[in-house]
Amino acid sequence: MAGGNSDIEFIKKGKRLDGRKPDELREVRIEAGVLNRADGSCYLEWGNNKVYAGVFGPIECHPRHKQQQDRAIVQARYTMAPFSVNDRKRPGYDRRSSEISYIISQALERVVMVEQFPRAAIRVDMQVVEAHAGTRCAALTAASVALADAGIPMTDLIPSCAAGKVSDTVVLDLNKEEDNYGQADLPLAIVPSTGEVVLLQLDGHLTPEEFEQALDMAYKGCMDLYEIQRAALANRYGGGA
Amino acid sequence: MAGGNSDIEFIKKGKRLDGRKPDELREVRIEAGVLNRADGSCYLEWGNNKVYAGVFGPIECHPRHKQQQDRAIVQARYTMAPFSVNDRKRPGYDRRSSEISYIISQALERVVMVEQFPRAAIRVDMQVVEAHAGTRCAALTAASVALADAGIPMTDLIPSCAAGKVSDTVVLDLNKEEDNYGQADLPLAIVPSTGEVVLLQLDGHLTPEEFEQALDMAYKGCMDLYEIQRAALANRYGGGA
Amino acid sequence: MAGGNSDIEFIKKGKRLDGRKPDELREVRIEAGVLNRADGSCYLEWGNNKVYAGVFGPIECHPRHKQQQDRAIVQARYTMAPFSVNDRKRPGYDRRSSEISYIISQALERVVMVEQFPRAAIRVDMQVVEAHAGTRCAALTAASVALADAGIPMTDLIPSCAAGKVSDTVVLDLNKEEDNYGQADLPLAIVPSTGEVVLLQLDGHLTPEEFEQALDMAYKGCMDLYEIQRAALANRYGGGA
Amino acid sequence: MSSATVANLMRGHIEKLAAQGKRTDGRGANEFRGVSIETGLIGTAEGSSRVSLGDTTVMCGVKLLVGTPYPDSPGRGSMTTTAELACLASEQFEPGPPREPAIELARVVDRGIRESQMIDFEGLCIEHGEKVWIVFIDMHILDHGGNLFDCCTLAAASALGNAKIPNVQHGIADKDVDLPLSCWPISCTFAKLGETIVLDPNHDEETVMSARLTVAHDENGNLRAMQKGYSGAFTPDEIKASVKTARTADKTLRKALKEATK
Amino acid sequence: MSSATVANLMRGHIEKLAAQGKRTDGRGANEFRGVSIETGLIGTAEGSSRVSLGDTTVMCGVKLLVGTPYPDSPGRGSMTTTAELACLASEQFEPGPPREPAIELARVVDRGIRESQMIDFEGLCIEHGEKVWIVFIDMHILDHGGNLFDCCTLAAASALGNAKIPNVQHGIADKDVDLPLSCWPISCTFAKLGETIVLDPNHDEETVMSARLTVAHDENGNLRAMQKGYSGAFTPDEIKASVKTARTADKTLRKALKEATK
Amino acid sequence: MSSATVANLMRGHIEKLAAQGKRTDGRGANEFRGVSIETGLIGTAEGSSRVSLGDTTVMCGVKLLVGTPYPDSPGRGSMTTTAELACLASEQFEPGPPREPAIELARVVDRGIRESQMIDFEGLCIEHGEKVWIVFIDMHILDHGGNLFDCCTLAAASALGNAKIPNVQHGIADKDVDLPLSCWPISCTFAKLGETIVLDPNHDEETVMSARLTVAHDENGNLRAMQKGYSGAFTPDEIKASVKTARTADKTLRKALKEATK
Repeated sequence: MAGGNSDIEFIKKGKRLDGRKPDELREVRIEAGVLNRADGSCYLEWGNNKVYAGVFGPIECHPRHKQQQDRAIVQARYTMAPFSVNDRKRPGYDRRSSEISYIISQALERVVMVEQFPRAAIRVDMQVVEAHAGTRCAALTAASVALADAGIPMTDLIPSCAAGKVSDTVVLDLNKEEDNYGQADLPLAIVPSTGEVVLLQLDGHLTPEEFEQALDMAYKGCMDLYEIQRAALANRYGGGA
Repeated sequence: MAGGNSDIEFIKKGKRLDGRKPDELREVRIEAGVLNRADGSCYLEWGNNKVYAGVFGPIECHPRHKQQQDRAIVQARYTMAPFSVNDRKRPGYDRRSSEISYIISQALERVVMVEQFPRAAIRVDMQVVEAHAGTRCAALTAASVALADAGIPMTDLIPSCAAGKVSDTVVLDLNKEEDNYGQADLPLAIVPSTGEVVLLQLDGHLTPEEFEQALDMAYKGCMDLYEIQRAALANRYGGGA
Repeated sequence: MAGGNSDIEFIKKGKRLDGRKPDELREVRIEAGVLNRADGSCYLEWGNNKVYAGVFGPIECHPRHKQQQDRAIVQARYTMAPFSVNDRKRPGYDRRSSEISYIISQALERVVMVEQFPRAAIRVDMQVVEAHAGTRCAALTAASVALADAGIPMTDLIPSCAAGKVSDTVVLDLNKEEDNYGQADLPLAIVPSTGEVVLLQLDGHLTPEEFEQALDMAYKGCMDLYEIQRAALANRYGGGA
Repeated sequence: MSSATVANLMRGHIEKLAAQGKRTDGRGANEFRGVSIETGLIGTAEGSSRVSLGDTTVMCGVKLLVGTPYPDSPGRGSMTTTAELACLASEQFEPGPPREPAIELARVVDRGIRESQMIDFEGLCIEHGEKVWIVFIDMHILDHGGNLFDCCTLAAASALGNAKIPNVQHGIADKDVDLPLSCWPISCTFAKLGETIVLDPNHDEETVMSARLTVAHDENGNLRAMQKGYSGAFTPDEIKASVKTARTADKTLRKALKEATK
Repeated sequence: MSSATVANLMRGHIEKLAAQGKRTDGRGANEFRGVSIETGLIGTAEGSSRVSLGDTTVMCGVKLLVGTPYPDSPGRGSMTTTAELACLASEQFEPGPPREPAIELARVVDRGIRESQMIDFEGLCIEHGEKVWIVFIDMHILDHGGNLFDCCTLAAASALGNAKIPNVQHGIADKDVDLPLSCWPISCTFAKLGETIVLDPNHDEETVMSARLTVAHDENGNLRAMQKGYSGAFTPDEIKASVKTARTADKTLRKALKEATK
Repeated sequence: MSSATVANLMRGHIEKLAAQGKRTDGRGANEFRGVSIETGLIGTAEGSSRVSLGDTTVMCGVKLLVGTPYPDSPGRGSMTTTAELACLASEQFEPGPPREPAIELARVVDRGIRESQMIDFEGLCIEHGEKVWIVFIDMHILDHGGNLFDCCTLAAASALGNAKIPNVQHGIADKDVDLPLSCWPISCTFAKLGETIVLDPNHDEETVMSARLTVAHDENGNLRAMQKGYSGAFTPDEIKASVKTARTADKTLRKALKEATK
């Protein structure tokens, strides 16, 4: 969000510069069970975003003082590879990764049945190997598939998707250019079975009407992703999509 | 102490540039019990210096290997806010803060009845929000008031004050300009009831005679501060100044 | 190893620039028991290299999670003083020191009778105070003498020495200039009594024949060092060299 | 009683009250605690504020230093935001580098200011491609009585409103001027207590809340930033309702801000 | 059974098999597991590869950035190598700064490329003393199934072979060209299991091996790098024999590398 | 016996001796242990020393590098001081970044040199505003037998006295010259053992001392630096008496320093 100062016209004849309609997701491909060592894993491509998620757990909780007597904790960790962006990112954990890991951990604790594993940890590692806007949503979407693949008891999956605003129009799932020069970005994550919102952020500028429109659009995007998540698991474990 | 190379004439007609006499303190104002969350607290203005001190304790000692079987430890921590100096200070703990915290902890352990709380920690946090020379003395002076406000058993308060040398004259309580261009600085802290010195440093250049004069002057300054400390506590807890 | 691009002729009439023959060590001097505080210690000069090694142990293993139930661990730590090289080295532990410490620890665990001290640590600290090529070999050679001086039960000492290649000739124990402009460096460490290799690295470029020649030459260099190690211990504890 | 038992009793009590439209401190569900703003207290800062919201107190200092612009925005100043959860503010705050809650707090306040375009960064250019003003916003939490997000946003806005560009000191112009500000974001934070949602949670309410929602509007009633926290959840309708509530509830704070920065 | 007991049983089983010339996965002593190399998968990298060796998988990205040369080599580019043991690759990998095994891995791969003169650093000079290309080789371990050294060396070589110098993007020339590469090092890692030595240890074999030996040759059969690891030992004859074995055993990998980078 | 019991017995013994004017190593109360100074041992340093005081040994290296001056002192060189409590010097020293005792030690030595104006920093200017000499003083503790402060100050002074400015190597002048030094601070450290004060505490005495006082004079008998440590206390009269004692007690060290640097 550089603040919409750009003169780029992002919508022409009802189509976006990459040919999508305003409420259309980029292409998403999800594959479960792609890693050998992790208890559960997922590879996700979303437009040009590429993310691996891997799960270990329940395991012993380190450091000890983070243990909860009555439940497990979810330790999610979002990392971007140095080569995942045009200007090489320095290796290691920065403030942005720390915040994203924190809110993804909280979102996942909503659906993981943490009370079944007192004092344990469930480790969810997300590696972004190529990044083109929307990686926090991509990582969280991959994370719950990897948790399911690991057989961790959950009440539901969590799909995540953003809506945004470009050229004064509310659109779904900003791409890299729209994100750089857009006017607002609203990442969302839901629990489809209950309709609950477990992750929500907003940067930018939205009128009250635009906000409601964006929230509804992102919600619908999450429901579409939910189908793709379920198909990926069905594809791995049989039972048809 | 840039080493007294300055040509500034710091004393004119027996008065310093800010109008004080050589053995006069800057104005000091102490208020106890200014924070809601801390067990005890203090706000201190000393000239333009502004310091908050807050105490929690006795509490469990972290990390465990620092616990003492037969007594509590005092964990004092001196921090300067980034905006407390003209050139913004980088946030975080530097080597200077580390040394000051260390010697303040040792000074406070002299008066806190640490043997009453085996294995515990008493945490004293000092936040300098505006700094104009003499902040270690200001922080330590505020610290013992906050400890008393927290009801921590102590044998006495600790007032702290520096003497120094400018234009070849021994003076009390250097201000910022005197500190930058002065010839010596001697911070002192005492236990008034026993007359003991618990903190003493010297940077600069003093003849044997000047040293004794400076030590005596700083000692007297500490005794003056002691009255202000006691008045602040009396003001909070009744009993009149 | 800048890769042998240099036009320097390192061997003239069968002699190297510092007057040594191809298979000749720089002068080595070893003294055991040079420090008061350490349980065992050693000072080693090797050409212009200067290294101190000191041993404490067996002691309690920190951090706890590194303890082994059935044996001691050897915690070797290789450090270079800031003033040990021409361009001052920043104080602290860098990646190179970390790797060298790791492989030296592993080599020493081969000869220390670790199973005699379950859960303990044996700390070996090596301080390079002047560095002129070959310091990892010098440090390891000093380390086992310090361990013996500390009375730690061992199956043997470990001498360590490198062979290398300059001007297309295999030579023993590269000096600083040979190391900077040479074609290969092969540090080696052995257990003399069994003939086992416990440390081996190679950087550079060697034909199969050169490699076997270098390995044999370094092995012979280690055996020469072994005599110097033993003489140093005999010199300290009597019994004659 | 174990501390877990105490927490559960407190949770039961607070949630029961909330369901009846009541709160432990007597406020209504959508009422802010008392607010006080002082500005210009710190002589070494270009702008400063001390803001209390109930028994939460935050001190904020704004420093302006001359620096070089980023290569990709040669005509714009820049800014950096930090939050220090000082140990004296809460028994829970530990010394050491900032942890996740402090990082989240600083980043949310930062985004609220940055993405709302509160500061006109082009107005902070001194010499294109060479010299710009860098704005440092450093927040020191002095007393953690709940709802740090709203108190920090208000402290940052007040300190920015109080700040002068030190042209004279740096020999850039012969007068110090106000920072170029174009928008005033105010955040409202809601807590979910059982099935009820309340504004401006106090310390005890934060201990038992299941979810947190922060909503920042500008003075025109447009949204500028949001952040949902904790592992509980809101329905979309609850979120829409909270956004509507925030649009009017921020009036008290906005009035205090206006008075403090006039 | 305690995990120590399990480890000892596994050790006995694997060592006994090895003494009979057999392995748990049916391979011969000097046989590599199946290898697969994909290149050019990452659009944001100048070169990239994903390499699997048995059930070990490594992703490597090469970035090329313009920087200033070191004062003592004004006409040469430079390089930096990192290895990230991502937590998803193994239960044993912990978050945090790289530890000794990750540092050793990155440094051995780095030296293998640097000392073998694989990259012609003089060909990376743009403007003598002013501007050179800096090569960043970043390896992400995605699946740790044993023998990271050989898999990483292969991944780095593949990604370098895949890399293009982004002249166009930086306005340096009107065509992107291949990196100037002059040598192709391939490493072969041996594990000592009891008294037996095997090539390309899998995860279980690494758990029980007493010593490790990595040997890198170039395409002419000359040695370019070696590294011995772990607290076990090899005799000089074992080392000489392993070096000879490596000289022919690397053919499979070399063929796969050639196909992937042609 | 527990180590606390041992410590208490040792404390009783040492304090009783001290009250009788005796010490465990037979010295008088105000007597230094034997001192030895060697200089110029390290070829890679511009100046170096190895100093022993009793069974304490410190090695100090001085490096001189060309750098840019600080903006607020364009005509002056600068200096940096570090102290490394090497693990081999004491079982109590742990690896890792410097902790409070090492920081205090380095800072006190640094201030002693800096504030005494020992080094003429204006003499370290090469080109006003552009190039100055930066003096790095790095102290390596090799053996901790008590009283690191005095041994380190002596080691730093000896290494500075031994240092040559490497003009030739840097092409700045055709001769290497001595560092411009104008004052020779020597520190004397006192320990309080029970009610008695002794000079130059050894390792056992430091284990039981309640307070520490370091006093540095120049060669004219003027004070240049002081530091009180530990949680015990001194009366003002004890401090004045110790300062007087220091003024004559430092003669042994001063003589050794003069010989080592002549």
